[in-house]
Amino acid sequence: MTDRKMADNAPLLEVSNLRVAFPTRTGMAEAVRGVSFTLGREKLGIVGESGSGKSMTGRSILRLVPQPGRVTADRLAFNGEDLLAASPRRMRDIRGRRIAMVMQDPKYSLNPVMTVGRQIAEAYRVHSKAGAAEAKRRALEMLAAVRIRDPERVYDRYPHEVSGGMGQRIMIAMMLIPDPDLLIADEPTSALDVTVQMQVLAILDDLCSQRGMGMIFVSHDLNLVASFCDRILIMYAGRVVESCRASELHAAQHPYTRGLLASLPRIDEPPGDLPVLSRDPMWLEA
Amino acid sequence: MTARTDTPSAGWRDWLTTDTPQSRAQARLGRAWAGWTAFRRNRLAVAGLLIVLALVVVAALAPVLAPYHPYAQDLNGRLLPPSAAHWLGTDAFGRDILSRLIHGARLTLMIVALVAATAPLAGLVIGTAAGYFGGWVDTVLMRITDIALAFPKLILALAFVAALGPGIENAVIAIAITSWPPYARIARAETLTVRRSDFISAARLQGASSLRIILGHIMPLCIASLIVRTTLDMAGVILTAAGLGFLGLGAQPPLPEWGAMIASGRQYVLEQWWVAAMPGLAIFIVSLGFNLLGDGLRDVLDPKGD
Amino acid sequence: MPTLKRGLTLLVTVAVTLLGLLLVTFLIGRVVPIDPVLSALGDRANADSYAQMRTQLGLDLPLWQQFLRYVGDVLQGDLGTSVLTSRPVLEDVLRVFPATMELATVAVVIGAVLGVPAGVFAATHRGRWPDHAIRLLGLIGHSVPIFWLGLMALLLFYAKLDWAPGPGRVDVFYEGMVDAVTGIVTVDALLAGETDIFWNALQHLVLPSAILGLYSVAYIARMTRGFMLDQLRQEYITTARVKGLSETRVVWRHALGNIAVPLITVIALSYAGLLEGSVLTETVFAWPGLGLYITNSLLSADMNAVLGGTLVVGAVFIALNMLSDLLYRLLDPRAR
Amino acid sequence: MMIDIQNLRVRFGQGADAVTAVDGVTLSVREGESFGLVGESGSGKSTVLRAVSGLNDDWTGRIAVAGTEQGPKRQKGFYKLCQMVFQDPYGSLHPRHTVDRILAEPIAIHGLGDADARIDRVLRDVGLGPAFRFRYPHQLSGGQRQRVAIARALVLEPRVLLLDEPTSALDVSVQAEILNLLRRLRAEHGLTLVLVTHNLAVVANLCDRLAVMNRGRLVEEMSVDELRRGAAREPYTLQLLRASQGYDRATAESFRDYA
Repeated sequence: MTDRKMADNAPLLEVSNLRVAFPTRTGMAEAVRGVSFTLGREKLGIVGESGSGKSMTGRSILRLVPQPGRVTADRLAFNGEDLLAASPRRMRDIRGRRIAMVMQDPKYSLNPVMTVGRQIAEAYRVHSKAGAAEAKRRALEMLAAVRIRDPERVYDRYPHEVSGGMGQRIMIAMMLIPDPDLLIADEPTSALDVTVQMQVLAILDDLCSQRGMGMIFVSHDLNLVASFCDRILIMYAGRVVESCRASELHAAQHPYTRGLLASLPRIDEPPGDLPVLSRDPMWLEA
Repeated sequence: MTARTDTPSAGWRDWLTTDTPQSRAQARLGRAWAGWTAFRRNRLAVAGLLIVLALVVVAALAPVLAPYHPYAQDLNGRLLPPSAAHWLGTDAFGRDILSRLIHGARLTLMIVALVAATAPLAGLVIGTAAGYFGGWVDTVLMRITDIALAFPKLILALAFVAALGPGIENAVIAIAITSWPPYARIARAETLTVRRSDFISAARLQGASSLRIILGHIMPLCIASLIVRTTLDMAGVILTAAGLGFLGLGAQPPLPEWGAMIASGRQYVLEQWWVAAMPGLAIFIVSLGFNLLGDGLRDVLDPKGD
Repeated sequence: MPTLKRGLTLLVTVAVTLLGLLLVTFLIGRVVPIDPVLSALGDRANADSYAQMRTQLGLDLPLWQQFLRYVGDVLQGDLGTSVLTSRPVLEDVLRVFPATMELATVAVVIGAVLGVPAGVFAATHRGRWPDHAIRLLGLIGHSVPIFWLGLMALLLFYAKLDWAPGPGRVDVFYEGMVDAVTGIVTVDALLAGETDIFWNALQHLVLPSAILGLYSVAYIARMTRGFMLDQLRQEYITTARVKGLSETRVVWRHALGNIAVPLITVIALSYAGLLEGSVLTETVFAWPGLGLYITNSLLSADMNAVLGGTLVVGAVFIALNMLSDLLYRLLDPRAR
Repeated sequence: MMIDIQNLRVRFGQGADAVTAVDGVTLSVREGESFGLVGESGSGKSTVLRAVSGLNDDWTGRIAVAGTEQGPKRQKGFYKLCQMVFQDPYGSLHPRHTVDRILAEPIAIHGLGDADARIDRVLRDVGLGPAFRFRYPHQLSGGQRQRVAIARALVLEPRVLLLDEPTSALDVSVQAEILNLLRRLRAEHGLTLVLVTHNLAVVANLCDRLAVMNRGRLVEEMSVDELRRGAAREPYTLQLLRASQGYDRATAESFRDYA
């Protein structure tokens, strides 16, 4: 904990000119085209439509881009350490222990044939020398920390036996148990109902601020990101077209961001045609 | 003008690969072309296709290609090793092994064609009906399929042949009767995955009849995996037919069936190895051809895998 | 309650399947162009004794009653008498069956021990040369006529190189020297303390079981690869990697844990397939098992023996299917 | 009344495992109205729609469409009256059929002549030119696919369009296009719309009236004006409203489960 506090003013993550490319029959296709940002101990939202490269940006930080994708960057550093140069062994140390990730749908992101308790305990044991009893104790504590009422009972459940909301809490417990510094949340609430969504976000919010974690929150939902995060990057076609403070999103400058905001229907507005986004080829370059 | 001289090929390629086809035929051909381009990149699959095509050509032109008559005996030239006159040697009756193999290709192709034309079709009808209608139709049809599937295929084929009498026709019947159940299973599984999909619901909401949905919507989606499975299975059919021939229950002498030829060479195998080895090689190559072809087709038609 | 209900469903399923098997063997027995009366009496029967025998065999009854009689007989263990050996078919089958089991068991062990790792390896190296090599080897394994391969192996390893013993379960010299306790010669030899015979029997076992196992390796490797590729695409695999698990643990613990159940089914099915594949292998290697028994009976038109053998193999098939179904329900948390 | 539903009940499964998906729902939709059915997953909103459409034939109660009482099995003519658009444009088009075939099929089933002209007209109607006619679904974007799905529903010239989360699988910019299209088509063809969604903002944009469902029951009905004013009476509706206004730490604390 003390190291962490000391490093508080240094950036947690530095990304400069990040590119992710996939070979196709006609050459390399770039999913991420030169993304740069730095992240402190804050909640950074990455917003964009499908195919904008937002998820791929999150995954490339953990070097989990599926084969045969290629990740390059001028700089991709976590706490000053070059992630692209890290050995696979070092990368495994970093994964989970320092950087964790929560994905969209717990139905798919939990191992269906292992009890949730063992999956959480496993996450703890990879990064510590703890014995089985200690790991179980910690896992039960963690389940309580994500506000699961009866941890003992849930511990022995299989993923198909829990609801979506509870599954996502379990996922959060599993990812936060090694006490990472950075959490990448990739559409963590998109598969959930709105009320459950809010409850899960509240848990994420509390745990992050308690532990002083940084968070990258990847989502397609502008309103949600604006209300949940501190800062926002807006991605279009593999690039960051605009970045702003969440509270100032309504004053966004880029026509793409403005177009997206305008095309959202609102409860408090009378029915009528919504402005349609017309895409400018220039945005691909900007 | 010069720029146009080399465009005809580029022209029809563009026509095939366009994203905006102008007619039904163009859309369909474009689709076939895309499949062929994907298939062509798998060299082993192309090799398989060539082997299967070669089998067809050899079978069609057997009398022209074979240097000797398949039944022509030469008792002075018995069990000759491979030579310029007899490329693959001669058998115990002095018959040219190459010529017999070439004529045997007709039998192999006939068996393959007959089984391929019956068993998958039966399986497709049974499987899609069971999967689409569900309920008791599914229970009854799948019970029957499971029973048939629980039988040892080869041994049941043996029992059938024993009952019907040895011979190539009965071997084909026995193989066809024992090989439909896996197709029914596959077709049913495919049907179940698409039955609840929205496009089937949409078709029902158009007022489409069950027959129209099964024939027009479900079967086309089952056919890809059935073609793959059938092609792969043809290797097994060839091996089973050869096995029956080997046991003396398939094609009867003097028919140049490859399995039976191995059986007749068996007693000489330690001295005149080629008599048994050559037909075995022929079986192996042709089965491998079907396997390679099926494996390549799977990549194109059914990328999900097994 | 649901467990009991499912158990009952399974029992009914098995019963119906067995009945179906019996119906098929029964019908095959009826269409055979051999007159069972004549084959019981010999050719010189007069009309009276013919009619008497017909009644005795129940052939004057309606077909469905004949079938019930047949089912009753089978349930009592009466599979008829073999014309060839003049012994009850069941006795014959029980005597030869252990030899087939020995062969198939060793083959399936070979298949699983080599096939599963090969399949996993191919899947984790998808699209690279180990994958292509394993895939090609698998296709080759599926393309070779097993009886021909047996012949060629005998030619090479026995006749030319003299590395392997010839056909049979033991050298002629040792035949009949140990009492058949289990009917499995290697085990019997060990039980009798005859290490020489054990080694000899083991040597005899190597070639046929390796050839039979080749087919099973190809099949198991292919299925394992397919299952594995499906799993490696899943999001929970990403989760396991995010946790910082080693690739070994991701593959062998998480992914393999999810395919264990279908894999067991595949191995059970391939075991069943090997029992049947033994028909041809046994013929080539003069292996006195059920396969050889059935083919010999076939060639002498001994229908009782053929159908009895078919019935036994079919019953073992059904038992294996049921077993893998049970295992599936026991092992997969989602099926409980 | 275009649609009149009385005491609709749908149960799935049998015996002890049975779940009541829809529990005594009564509602009606006037001709030409656009009606929203709102709820979270498992609320039974889609199940109501499937019962009305004829896709689910295992229900009790009374369903009348255009004054005609409907049984579990529908007459062929019903489908000319009432069509449906599904949520996922990737799953609702047959992957091996061209747009042409998808649109030609309903024409063939109902024996309407003049297929070419009808297909051209309906494609133009949904804002796709004739260039799209011979494409396969994989050659189309999500929004284009949803337009094709809408075209398929319109080709029979129905009076009622049932919409099952028609925009929730689409990006917001495409959602706006589809909502605008639906509004225009409704006006041009005098359609009655029933929209099932979890998104209150979409309802506010497209509908006149709405009903909120929770756990198979109808919680309350109101006009979209009332919704806009936040004039909901039931605590469940109020919670849903608050939840759709973005994240707020304090509000999240107050949420509770409604059974």
